[in-house]
Amino acid sequence: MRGIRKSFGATVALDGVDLAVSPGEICGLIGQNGAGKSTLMGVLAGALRPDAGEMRIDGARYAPASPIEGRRAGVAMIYQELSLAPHLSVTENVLLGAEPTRHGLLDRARMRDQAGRALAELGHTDIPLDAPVGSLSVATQQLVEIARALAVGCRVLVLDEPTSSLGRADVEGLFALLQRLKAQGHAIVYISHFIEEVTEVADRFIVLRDGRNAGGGPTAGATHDAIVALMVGASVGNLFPRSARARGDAVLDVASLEPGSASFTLHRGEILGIAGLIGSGRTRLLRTVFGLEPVRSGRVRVAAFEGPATPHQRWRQGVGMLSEDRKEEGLALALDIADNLTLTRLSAFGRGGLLSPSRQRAAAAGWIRRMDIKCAGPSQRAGELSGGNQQKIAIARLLQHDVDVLVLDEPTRGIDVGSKAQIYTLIDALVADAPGRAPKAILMVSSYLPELLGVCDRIAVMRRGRLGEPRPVAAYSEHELMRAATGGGAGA
Amino acid sequence: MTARSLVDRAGTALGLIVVAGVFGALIGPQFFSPGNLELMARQTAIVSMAAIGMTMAIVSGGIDLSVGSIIALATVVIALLLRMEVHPVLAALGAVAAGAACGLVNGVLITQLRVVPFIVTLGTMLIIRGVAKGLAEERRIEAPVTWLNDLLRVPRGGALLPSGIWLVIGLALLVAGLLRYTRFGRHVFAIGSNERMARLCGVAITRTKIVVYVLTAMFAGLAGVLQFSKLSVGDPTVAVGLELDVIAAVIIGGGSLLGGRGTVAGTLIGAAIMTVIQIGCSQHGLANWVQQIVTGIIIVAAVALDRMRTSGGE
Amino acid sequence: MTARSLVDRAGTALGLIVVAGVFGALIGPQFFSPGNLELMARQTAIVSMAAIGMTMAIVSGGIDLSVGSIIALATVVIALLLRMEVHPVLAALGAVAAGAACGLVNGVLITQLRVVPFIVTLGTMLIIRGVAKGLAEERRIEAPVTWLNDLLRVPRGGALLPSGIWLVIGLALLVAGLLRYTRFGRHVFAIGSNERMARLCGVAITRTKIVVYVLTAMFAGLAGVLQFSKLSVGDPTVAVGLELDVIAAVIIGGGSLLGGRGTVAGTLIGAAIMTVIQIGCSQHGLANWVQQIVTGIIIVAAVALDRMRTSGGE
Amino acid sequence: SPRSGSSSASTISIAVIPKGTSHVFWQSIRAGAERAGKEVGAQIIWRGPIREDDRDSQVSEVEGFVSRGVSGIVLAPLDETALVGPVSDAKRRNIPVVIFDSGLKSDDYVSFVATDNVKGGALGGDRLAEALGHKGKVILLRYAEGHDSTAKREQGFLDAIRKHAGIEVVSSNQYVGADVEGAYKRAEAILSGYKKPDGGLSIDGIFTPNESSTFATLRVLQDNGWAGKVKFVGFDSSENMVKGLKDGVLDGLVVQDPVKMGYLGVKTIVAHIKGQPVEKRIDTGVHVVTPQNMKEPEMDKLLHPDLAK
Ligand SMILES: Nc1ncnc2c1ncn2[C@@H]1O[C@H](COP(=O)(O)OP(=O)(O)OP(=O)(O)O)[C@@H](O)[C@H]1O
Ligand SMILES: Nc1ncnc2c1ncn2[C@@H]1O[C@H](COP(=O)(O)OP(=O)(O)OP(=O)(O)O)[C@@H](O)[C@H]1O
Ligand SMILES: [Mg+2]
Ligand SMILES: [Mg+2]
Repeated sequence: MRGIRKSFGATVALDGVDLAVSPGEICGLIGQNGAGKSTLMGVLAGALRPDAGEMRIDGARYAPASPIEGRRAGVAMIYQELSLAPHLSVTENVLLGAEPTRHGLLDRARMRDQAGRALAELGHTDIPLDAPVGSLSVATQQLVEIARALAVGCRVLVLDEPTSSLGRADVEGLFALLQRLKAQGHAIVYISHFIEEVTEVADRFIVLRDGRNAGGGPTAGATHDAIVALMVGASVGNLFPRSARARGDAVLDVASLEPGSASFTLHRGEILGIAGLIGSGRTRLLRTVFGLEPVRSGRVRVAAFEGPATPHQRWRQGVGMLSEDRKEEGLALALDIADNLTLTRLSAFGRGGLLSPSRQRAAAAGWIRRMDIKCAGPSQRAGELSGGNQQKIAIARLLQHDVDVLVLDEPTRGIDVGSKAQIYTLIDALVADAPGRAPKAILMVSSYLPELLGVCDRIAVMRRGRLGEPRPVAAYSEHELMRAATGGGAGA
Repeated sequence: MTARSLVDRAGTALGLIVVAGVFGALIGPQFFSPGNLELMARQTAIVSMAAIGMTMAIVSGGIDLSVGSIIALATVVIALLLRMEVHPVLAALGAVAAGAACGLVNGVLITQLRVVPFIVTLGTMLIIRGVAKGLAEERRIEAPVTWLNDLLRVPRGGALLPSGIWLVIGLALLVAGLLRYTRFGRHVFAIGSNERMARLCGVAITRTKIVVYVLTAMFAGLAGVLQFSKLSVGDPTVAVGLELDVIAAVIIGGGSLLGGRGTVAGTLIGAAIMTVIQIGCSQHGLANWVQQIVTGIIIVAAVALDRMRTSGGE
Repeated sequence: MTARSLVDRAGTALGLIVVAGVFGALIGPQFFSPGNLELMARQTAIVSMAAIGMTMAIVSGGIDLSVGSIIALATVVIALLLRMEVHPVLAALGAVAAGAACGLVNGVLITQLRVVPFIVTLGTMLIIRGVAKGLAEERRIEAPVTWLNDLLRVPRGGALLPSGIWLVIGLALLVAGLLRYTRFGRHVFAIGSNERMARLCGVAITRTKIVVYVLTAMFAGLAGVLQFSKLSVGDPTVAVGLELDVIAAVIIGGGSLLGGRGTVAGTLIGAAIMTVIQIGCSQHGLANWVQQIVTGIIIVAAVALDRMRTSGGE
Repeated sequence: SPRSGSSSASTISIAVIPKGTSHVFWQSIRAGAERAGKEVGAQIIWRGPIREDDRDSQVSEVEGFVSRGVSGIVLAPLDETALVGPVSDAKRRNIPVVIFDSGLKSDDYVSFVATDNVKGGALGGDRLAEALGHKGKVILLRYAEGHDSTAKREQGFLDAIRKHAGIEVVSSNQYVGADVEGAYKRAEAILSGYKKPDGGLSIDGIFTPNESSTFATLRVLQDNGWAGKVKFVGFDSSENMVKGLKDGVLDGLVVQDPVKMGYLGVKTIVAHIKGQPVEKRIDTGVHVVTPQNMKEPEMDKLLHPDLAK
C-alpha cells in the first residue's frame, strides 16, 4: 500500500500512508484511537475506497470495489466492531459469503466440517456449531469472527483488535495459530492496543499517528516505552490551561458500584479522570452512574439524593452526561441546533409547557459564539455539521443546562487540536475557583492520555472491568498510565 | 420557520400547485370555482383530521394502523348515544373519549410490552373494529339527524366554510403550535429523531409516547365525528383501509417513517394533494383506477425525492 | 434443527394446539373430522401461499404491502386469458408472471431509490390495484369454468386433499429448503440480520433483495391463482387488506419485522392459527366481531411473548 | 345470539347467509327467518360477510357450513357466478340450498325465494316518471357489478322509463358500489358533474336500486342542499329513508317484504327437508310507497316491519 489517502467529509483519516507486509511476516499496526488504523484496513479489504494511493498484492495492481473483490483477491479481515449475524448459526457465520455448494445446494456437511476445523485450529471444539451467534458470549463471538477469516482461506489476514474481549488462554491459542499461519507463508497485519501483545507476536511494527506513518521497526529490541513514545507523539502540555482550583463539597459519591466495583467521591472544583483501554468497562460505569443502566449492586449518591435514578431524575438532581456515541446517542441529527442545545432544559424558554423558539435560538446563538461553533446559525440542522462541531453542541447542552456534575465520556472524540484547546479552557473555567460562584465537578473518561493528564486532578485506572483507586495526577506519567491500563507489561 | 423547513414545505406545496395546475388545465377554470374548492375541503376533512393526529405518531417514530377502526368505533358510539337521546355535543365528546381510550391501550401496550407500534396497532386495529361491530351488533345504526350532520354541510348563512372545516383548521393550528411551541412537542421530535439521545437527555419517553398515541386516537375520534356527520349513521364497516390514506398524507407531506420529521402544514398539503387527484380524476372523467395509479406513483415519487434531498445531510 | 429453533417452533405450534383444543372442546369432536380439517386446509390455502412468499420479504428485513393487490391482479389476468381461450396452465403461468413483474418493480424501486419497503409497496399496492381495475375495466370478469376452478375443490377420486393444497405444501417445502439449504437463503437471513455485515462479507445485497421481492410477488400471484379457483371470476376488488392477514401469519409464526427471523413452518402454523380461530368462531356460531377481537389479541400476545422470550438473548 | 355446536341429529339447523349484515333490509330478513325457525323448531344460524362485495368471505361461509354439515342453507348470493361452485358442492353433500333475494347462475338449488326484481325496477321507473310529470332528465345510479337482483331492478327501471317519451336517461352506466361510504363519495362526485352555476342540479330525477345506494344518495342530496329539488325514487327502506319520504325528499320507495322473504326462505327449505314438494320460484311481492300512501296500514307495515324475534 502506498500513499493511501482517505477523508470522511472534513476529517482526514489517512493522509498518505504506506504499508508493506511480506509473506511469512506478522506486522503489528499500532496508534492511538482515530489514528486511521481501521480505515487503512478497511481500504485494504475493499470496504472503503481510498481517495488516492495504490495497492499491490504479489505485485499485481489491486483496487477492490467491494469486499467481495477483496475476498477474491485473498484478503480476509477480522473487524474491530463485531460484525456477525446474530440470527445465523456459528457455521453459517463462519462461512457467510463463501458457502460451499453442491448441485446448487449448500453442502452442509462440508460447511460444518470447515467451520469445525477453523474453530479447532483456535483450540475450540467446544463451540456449538449450530447455535445462533446471538446467544453466545462476546468472547465466543470474537472467536467465531476469527474463525471466519481462517475458514475462508487467504493470503493476507488482517486482525483489527481481535483480543479486546479474549482471556489470556485464548490469546495464547491465537498467537500459536498466527505463528503457524506465518510459517505457511501468510501475510498478517495485527492491530492492537495491547503493546505487549504486539511485541510478543509481531516481527515488525508500524505506528500511525493522525493518519500518517509515525515510525516503526522490528519488534525485537523495541521497548514498550519507545513504542508508546512514538504513539503519543510530541508533548502537548501547553494545550491544557489550569487555573487555581479549590476542592469543595462532595457532590457525587459512588461506593462499590457494579459493574466495575467502583468506589470514589467527586468534589466540587475537581476533575476526576478514568483511564483504561477500549472495552475495559469505563463507559458502562458512567452509564450506570447516570441511570442509563441498572445498578446491580453498590450505591450512588448525588448531593443529597441517594439511590438509583432515571436519567430524567439525574438531570433534575443537577447531573448531566455526554455520551461517547455521538451518532447513536449524542444528538438528534434531524433537529436544529437550537433544539439540540436546549432539549434538557426547555422550561427555561417559556412558561407552563409553552416555548419561545426565538428565545431558544437566542440562547443557542450565544453558545455558538462562545464555543466558536462553525455553522450557518441556530436553525441549521445538527446533522449538517462536522463531527467536531456536533460534539461542541453536545457539550454546550451540558453548559446550557448549568449542571453541577458533568459526566463526560470521551469528550474530545473527533475534535481537532484547536477545538480541543477551547474545550479544555471551558472545562477548566467550570471547576476554577472563582469568587461568587460554586465550582462544578467533572467525571471524565478519555482514551487520550495527554488529555487526562492535562486536565484532571485525580485519575483512576480501569482494567478489565475493575476500577482502581483514584490517585493524584502527579502520580502518573503517560507511560505509567499506559502501563497501568495494559497491565504494566506483565501480561494483559 | 427556518429557511430549510421553508424549502421543505415549499417542496410539498409546489407538488400541490403542480397537481392542481394540471387538473385545472385539463378541466378548466371551474375546477377552481369556490364551490369546487369547498367540495375539496369537505372531502379532505376526514383524512386531514386523522392525519393531524397521525403526524404526531409518525414524528415520534411510530405509526398507528388502528385509526380507521377508531373512526368506525366513533361513528357507532355517536349513533348509539344519539339514539339514547344524549345531547349531540356529549355524543361527539363520547366518540372522542372512546378514541382516547383506544389510544391509551395502544400507548400502554407499545411502551410496556415493548412491541413495535406496527404490530400493536395492527392487533388493536382488529380488536377495535371488532368492538365497533359488536357494539353495533354488526349493523349500520341510523341515528336521528341533528346539527352534527351539518358539520360538513354547505352553510346557509354567511360563514365561508362548513364548521367541520373550521374545526380541522383550528385543530391543525393548535397541533402545529403544540409541536413547535411546547416542551411536549419538542420532546416528540427528539424521541422520533433519536430515542436513545432523548432518554439520555432526560425526556420521559414512556409518558410522552402514551400521550402521543392518546392524541392520535383522539383525532381519529374527531375524524369519526366528521365521518358520522356525513352519513348520520354509525357504521362499523366504514373507513376500512383508511389508515393507509392517512399515513400516505403524512408521508407525502414530508413526514418520515423513521421519525423526527413531519409538519402539520405538510400533512394537510399531502391530504390536499390526494383529494385534488381524486376529485380531479373524477371530474375529468378519469376512472377510479387511473386515480389509484396516479396516487401510488405520487407517494413513491414524493418519498424518493425526499430521500434524495436529505441523503446529502446523512 | 437446533434446540433453540425447536423451542421457538414448539412455541407457535403449542399456540395452535391450544387454540384448536379450545375450539374442539367448544364445538365437539366433529371439529376434527377429516372433512373439517380439509376445509381448514382449503381456507388457509390462499393466505398461506402468500405468506410463504412474505416470509422471505420479512426475513430479509423488508415487507410487501402489495400482495393483496397482486392477488387481485392475478385473478384478473387469469380471467382475461381464459376468456381469450388460452390454456388454463398458461393462464395460471400468466398470473404468476404478472406477479413476478410486480415484484421486480418493487425490488428495483426499493434497492435503487433506497426508499423503505413500507413506502414503496404502499405505493405499488395502489398502483397494482389500479392496474388490476383498469385491466378489468372496473368490473369483475367472468371466465369459462375450467379445471383451475377445482384446485381447491373436494377431489372426487382418491386424492386426500385438493390439488391446490398439495401445491401449497410442495412449495412450502421448497421455500423452507431454499431458505435453509441454499446460499441464497442464508444470504436472505444475513441481510435481515445485519445488512452492513452482509455487505462486508460479500453478499450481493441488491441482487438478493430483488430476487426476494420477485419471489414474494410470485407467491402472491400463485395465491391469486388459488383465489381465482375459489371465486371463478376475475375480481379486481378481492383481497383488499389481505396483506395484513398475511403479515400477521408470518409474525405470529415467529417472524420479526426487524428481519433475520422467520420460518416457513412457523408461518404456516401462524396462518393455521388464524384459520382455526376463524372457522372455530364461525362454527361455534360466534359473531364475526368476536373473531376479529380474538385474532387481534392473539397477534399482540404472540409477538409480546416472543419479545419476552428473545429479549434474554439480546 | 344463536347457539350451535352440540346440535343433536334430530334438530334441524339452517344456516341463513345474507349478502351482508349491516343493512336494515337484512335485519328484517333475519327477523323473518328466526320467526319461521321458531315455528318449525329449526335452529337458525345467521352469519354473513360484512361488506356486500366480499365474494371471498361469502364463499368461505358457505364452504364452512357445508363442511360442518348443516341441514340446509338459505343463501342470498352476492355474486351470481362465484357462489355456483360452493352451492353445487353443497348439493353433492346432500345439503339442500334455497336461494333468496338474488339469483344464481345455476340450477343446483331447491327454490328461489325473491322479489320479482324486474317488476320492482319497473314500478320504480313508473313512479319516477309520474313524479316528474313524464318529462325531464333522469339518472340511474347503479349498485355494484355481479348482483343479479339489482341488475334486474336496473333493467326493469330502464325498460319502464324508456316508455315515457318525454324522459331522457342522461346516465345509466355508473356504479356507486356496495358500501355506503364509497357510494356516498361516488354519488357526490357523479352528481357534482351535473351541477349548474347556481348550485342546483341540471337533472330532474334519480333512481337507485337498493338500500345502501338510496341511503347514500339521500345523504348526498341533503348535504349539498339538493334535497327536494330533484325527484328521487329509491329501493328498500330504513328509518332515515322513511323520514326522507315524509319530508318529501324521496318521492317513492320500492319496498320488498324482507320479513316475508326470510320467513318463506326458511319455511321452504324445512318443507323440502321434510320431504314436502316446494315451488322452484316463490315471489314475495313488491310495492311502491309514496309520500301519499305511506300512512296506509299495509304500507306502514312494510316500512316499519316488526323485528321482534
Ligand atoms: N465512516 C466514517 N465517517 C466519518 N469519519 C470516519 C468514519 N470512519 C472513521 N472516521 C474517522 O476517521 C478517523 C480514523 O478512524 P479509524 O477508525 O481508522 O481509527 P483507528 O486508528 O482505527 O482508531 P481506533 O484505535 O479507535 O480503532 C477518525 O477520526 C474517525 O473519526
Ligand atoms: N449492555 C452490555 N451487555 C453486555 N456486555 C456489555 C454491555 N455493554 C458493554 N459491554 C461489554 O463490556 C465491556 C466494556 O465496555 P465499555 O463500552 O464500557 O468499555 P469502554 O472502556 O468505555 O470502552 P470504549 O473506549 O470502547 O468506550 C465491553 O467488552 C463491552 O463489549
Ligand atoms: Mg479502529
Ligand atoms: Mg467508552
